[in-house]
Amino acid sequence: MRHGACREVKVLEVVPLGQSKRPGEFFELRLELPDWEAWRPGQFVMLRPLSWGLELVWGRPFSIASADRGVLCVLFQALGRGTRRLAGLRPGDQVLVWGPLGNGFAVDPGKRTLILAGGMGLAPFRAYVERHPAPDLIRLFFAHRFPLECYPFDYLSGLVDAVRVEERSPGDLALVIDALRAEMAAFDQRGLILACGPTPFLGTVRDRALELGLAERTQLSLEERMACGVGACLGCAVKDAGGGNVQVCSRGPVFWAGDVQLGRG
Amino acid sequence: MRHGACREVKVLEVVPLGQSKRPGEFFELRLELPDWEAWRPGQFVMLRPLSWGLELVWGRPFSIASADRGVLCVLFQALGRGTRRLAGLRPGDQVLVWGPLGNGFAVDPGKRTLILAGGMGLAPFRAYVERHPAPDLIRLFFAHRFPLECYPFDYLSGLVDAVRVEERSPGDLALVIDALRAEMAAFDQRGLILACGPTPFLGTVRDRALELGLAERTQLSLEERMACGVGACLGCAVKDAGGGNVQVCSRGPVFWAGDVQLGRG
Amino acid sequence: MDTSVNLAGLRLKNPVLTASGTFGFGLEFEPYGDLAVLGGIVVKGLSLEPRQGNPMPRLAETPCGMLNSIGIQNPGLEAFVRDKLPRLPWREVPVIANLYACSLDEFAELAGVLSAEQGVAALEVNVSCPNVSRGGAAFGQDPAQIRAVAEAVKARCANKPVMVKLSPNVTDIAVCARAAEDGGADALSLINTVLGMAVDARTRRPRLANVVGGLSGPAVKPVALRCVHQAVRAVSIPVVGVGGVCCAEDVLEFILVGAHAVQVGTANFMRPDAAFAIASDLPGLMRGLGLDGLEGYRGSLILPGPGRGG
Amino acid sequence: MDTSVNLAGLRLKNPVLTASGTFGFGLEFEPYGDLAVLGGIVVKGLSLEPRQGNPMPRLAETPCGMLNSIGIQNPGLEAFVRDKLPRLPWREVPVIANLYACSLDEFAELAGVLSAEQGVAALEVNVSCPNVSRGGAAFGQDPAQIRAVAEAVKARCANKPVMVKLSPNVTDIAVCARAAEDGGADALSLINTVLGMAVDARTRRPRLANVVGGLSGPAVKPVALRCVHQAVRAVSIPVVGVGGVCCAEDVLEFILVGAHAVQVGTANFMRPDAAFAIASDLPGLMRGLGLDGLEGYRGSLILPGPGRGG
Ligand SMILES: Cc1cc2nc3c(=O)[nH]c(=O)nc-3n(C[C@H](O)[C@H](O)[C@H](O)COP(=O)(O)OP(=O)(O)OC[C@H]3O[C@@H](n4cnc5c(N)ncnc54)[C@H](O)[C@@H]3O)c2cc1C
Ligand SMILES: Cc1cc2nc3c(=O)[nH]c(=O)nc-3n(C[C@H](O)[C@H](O)[C@H](O)COP(=O)(O)OP(=O)(O)OC[C@H]3O[C@@H](n4cnc5c(N)ncnc54)[C@H](O)[C@@H]3O)c2cc1C
Ligand SMILES: Cc1cc2nc3c(=O)[nH]c(=O)nc-3n(C[C@H](O)[C@H](O)[C@H](O)COP(=O)(O)O)c2cc1C
Ligand SMILES: Cc1cc2nc3c(=O)[nH]c(=O)nc-3n(C[C@H](O)[C@H](O)[C@H](O)COP(=O)(O)O)c2cc1C
Ligand code: FES
Ligand code: FES
Repeated sequence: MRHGACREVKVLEVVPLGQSKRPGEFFELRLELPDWEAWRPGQFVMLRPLSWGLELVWGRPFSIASADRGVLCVLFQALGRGTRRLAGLRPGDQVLVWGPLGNGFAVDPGKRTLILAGGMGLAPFRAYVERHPAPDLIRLFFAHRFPLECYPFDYLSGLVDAVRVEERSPGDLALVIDALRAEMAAFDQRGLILACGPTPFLGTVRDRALELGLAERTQLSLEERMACGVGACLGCAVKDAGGGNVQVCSRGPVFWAGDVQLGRG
Repeated sequence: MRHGACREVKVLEVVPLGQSKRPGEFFELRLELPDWEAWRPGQFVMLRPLSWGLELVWGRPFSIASADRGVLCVLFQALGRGTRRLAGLRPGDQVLVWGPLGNGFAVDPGKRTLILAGGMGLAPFRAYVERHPAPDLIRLFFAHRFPLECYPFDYLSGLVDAVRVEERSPGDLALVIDALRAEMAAFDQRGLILACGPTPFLGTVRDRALELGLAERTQLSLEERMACGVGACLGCAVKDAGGGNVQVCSRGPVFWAGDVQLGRG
Repeated sequence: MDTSVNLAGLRLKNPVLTASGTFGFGLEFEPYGDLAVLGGIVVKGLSLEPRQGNPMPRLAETPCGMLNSIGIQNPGLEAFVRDKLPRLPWREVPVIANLYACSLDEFAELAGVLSAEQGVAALEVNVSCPNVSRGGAAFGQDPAQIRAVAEAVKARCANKPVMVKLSPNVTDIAVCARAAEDGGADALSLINTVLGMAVDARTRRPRLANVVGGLSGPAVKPVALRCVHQAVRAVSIPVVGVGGVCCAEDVLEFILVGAHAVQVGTANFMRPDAAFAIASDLPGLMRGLGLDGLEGYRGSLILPGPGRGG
Repeated sequence: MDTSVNLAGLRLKNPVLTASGTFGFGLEFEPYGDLAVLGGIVVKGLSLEPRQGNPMPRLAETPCGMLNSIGIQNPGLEAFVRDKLPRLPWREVPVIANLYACSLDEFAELAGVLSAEQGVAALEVNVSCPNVSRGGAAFGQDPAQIRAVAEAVKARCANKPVMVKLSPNVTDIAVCARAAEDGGADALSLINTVLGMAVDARTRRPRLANVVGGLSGPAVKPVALRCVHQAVRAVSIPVVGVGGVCCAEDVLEFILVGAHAVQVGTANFMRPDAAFAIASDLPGLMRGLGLDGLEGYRGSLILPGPGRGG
């Protein structure tokens, strides 16, 4: 992929999701697919619309939700300066895309796979499920705070064995944690556990994996603030097991649960 | 107009002009008209699209080309960072407008009026002619470098006695200057002469007006780089007759030919 | 919602002042808002005699900012007192005069006249004349000079607060802040503009006739926040934050690092109602953050423990 | 089109270098362009021992810029020489090592090892360790220290050019530039980042765990141009311009004020092919301006006559 990984592509469509419930917050962004040679679910892209000019200097990282038949899709939640502007893109607008970046999730076609997704952490699993050779071996556990329409859950629950827990109030958090822990305990010890979601969610998964001796079968996809996405700025560091810094963008975003420490410091 | 002069309005339309000849360069921008109480031809507005965010910190000054029936029109040439982005606006985009600013041209309905316009300097005269109580007393002299389709000349020549000179090559400049000087010499000494155009064009008008003793009947509309448009930043100063600084935005942009010096220093 | 602030004895209804040179004499902005809603108005820099300022061009736009080399064009002390001050609503909104001079005597004279004016609530002293100290370093970059100016002004203005406005173009802003405090300043304001330059690669000319100029606007807000952070730790007098303030959240950022008030500068050019909008947005934002006043919030920045430094 | 430059004896095919800390060890950018089209690669700052750098978060985005407090995280001298350098195409593109240390001895040791490496074409010395001079002022802010570092490095690196990288956070950059020249520097590079800060009004926390950090990007280009302008007038060694370079026109702006070359920093984050694009756009832009080389253009800024000054 030398000389081939940074491309200006056109916006095909910005599709609002769950508008009746959370207006202006969740979107599917459909872009022309760059001329990628290969990619893996769990990898991500950096997006930077040309209209950002010089004001927002960094691209923004998004998981690849699908990359197929000429279309690259990401799913996003408009939260800050950058994502709010992404939501305002219109067909034909130019977006700089660099990627696919990072390592992606492990695939073990012959074994059961448990997916644990929190909120927008579901995005990379759309690609994972679509690309998996044996989706009937996948179980999906999904925890969410916003209405289901905001996420691709209904679509995925048609493809795999799926269960969900909604966190309607802060008090529900304990329920989510209990359910998560139960899922992991009930899980086939020889399969894979793949998790993506907010850092506290991943912390629970990691702790439980260590408890159950599953750290070597459990992968976590981490999020950190990113400037370059390619391993150069050293802004996205997390601590590895030995306390050294590793870049989430180039050494992750997917790590085996025993190989990273979560929480800062 | 207290508390009333800075408004967010919507773009109605961005109409390209003379596209076959100069693609992407000349435009008519049609905006919702703010709730102005009154305005005069020769006044201008500052425009700043909200999409500029924090990157371009100043509004851009444009002559009012018309302000009627709920529509504010400006005509512009896309030259630099700001005007190129104006050309990319789409219906519904929000633009901050402050104005009407400055003083406007004199009107003497009973006398002959000679308009001298160079290039986009024609823009304020669209408003002037439309609003004039006796357009049959107006003569318009227009010098231009780009194709006629780029300017509202054909429209205006249907309303007033109009003549034009095209500067196709740098060598034509002498012709333009001669024609300009001849127009002024032939002009009714008791009327008004109103000029707007590039600074060298205005310099020629000013010199000729002084030569012919017409400085007190000749007005020049000046252009300077502007940050505030309201007389506060002191960035748009020109020298008055006594060598003192006056702000083009708040004391002009229209000056009697004897009251200002042109050229910098 | 209590947005009021006590700035060295001066009661402000809110912490939103306008920055000198960016709000004219206030009157230019009357069409765009009610001057009385502002915390205060700092007027254009005043010198004893009228000044024409620097040659044109003296403005350039830069990414998220601008350069200016206006050079304190102003009508002079007398014209201000005669023509401008009487027209300002100084009974409803504190008017702060900004002083510019190139010698201690001139500063003292300006201070004497202005502090005697009923309509002037406080003085702000701009110590950045580039040619007062023969030795080379500009006025505002030499702590001894800063102290001397503060003393000279304070000696002629016992009755009203004197605020010294500091330049960020120094190795150590804390030293400058202490020098002003030692000289008797009642408050500090910072930052003035950051020295910068822009050129045109095509014409091969500087974009400012004066070659260098002062950078301001959102681009410099991080520099201003850092300087305020360092200054509030160095002195015990109140500090006013200046640099890139564009919205109510920016106001709170400066107050969080310890400022008593802020000044809105370049944002007034981004939209002429900026200062009014910022003042009127502030209470709502404070409510959103669960604040009922600024006293407890000021300086409440949570710094990491010592274990996390360096 | 001749874009070549002689930088203190080092032959560059064009004036577009990458800035230390923004281009990793070069290898990270191989998917985005051909490293050999660059004028040179300045690699991430190197210390004798591996360093973890500062705690997270250590990046914040600001208007037209960013703050970083990475704190020179790097694998150390040995790992660089063993793992990185051999993989770089140093025969085709000059690789410049960036040195970071907190004592003269450490600097000398780094210089000794690196200058002996065939793959290292020149050294760049980063003099901004905040805790070397016990007196208080940081390293890069004290002219005597700058001179001493230049001397210490030059004493161990007679065979290759030594470039001293200056901090803009000083009262007088010309004094620092002369100090480096007096210490034997073969070239200067400037600017390093501008000290800044950002806070979150909601969480009441600094956006960087280290509280303050270095501002870079388009926001600081005016400051960088001004510093380069002042430095080229103060010294006779070549100067490399750094700060906010985002396009080929920016390159020419720095050369116009007198720089021999530039470094592209934050722009590499705006798009990973930025440095390659800038290098490849340059000849076309030069042609458009009627230039056939950079020699005659360098420093050709037309300054206003003395009558027009301040
Ligand atoms: C590998 C990876 C994959 C991601 N995939 C998705 C996805 O598929 N869908 C989705 O909605 N979001 C995803 N995110 C998070 C997304 O990148 C952030 O929400 C986004 O960058 C916020 O930008 P902003 O300008 O709107 O927010 P601001 O708060 O204005 O951003 C300021 C800076 O902080 C950074 N930042 C803020 N929040 C986050 C965050 N949660 N994670 C990382 N950086 C952050 C931004 O990148 C930006 O540089 C992913 C993050 C990473 C690291
Ligand atoms: C009172 C007045 C009325 C004007 N009316 C019109 C009009 O009706 N139609 C039209 O096409 N143009 C008009 N102009 C000129 C127009 O404002 C500039 O072309 C425009 O500001 C250029 O902005 P830019 O960002 O594209 O150019 P850039 O070169 O990127 O601008 C950089 C800065 O320089 C300033 N600048 C550049 N060129 C000029 C100029 N010629 N005059 C003043 N400032 C300039 C810009 O405002 C900007 O702040 C008018 C100018 C003034 C002062
Ligand atoms: C056009 C202009 C003129 C200025 N004139 C003065 C002045 O006369 N006196 C002064 O102390 N500061 C002056 N300043 C500096 C501002 O008051 C303020 O310190 C600086 O612009 C930073 O704030 P900002 O980023 O909000 O603009 C001027 C700034 C600008 C942009
Ligand atoms: C993330 C980051 C890391 C940096 N690390 C170093 C470094 O290790 N050594 C150094 O001398 N400069 C370092 N710098 C400074 C840059 O080399 C450069 O001087 C500065 O960013 C200004 O240039 P720019 O505006 O083009 O980014 C770093 C800058 C950034 C943004
Ligand atoms: S984002 Fe730059 S190293 Fe990971
Ligand atoms: S543009 Fe500010 S004074 Fe005229």
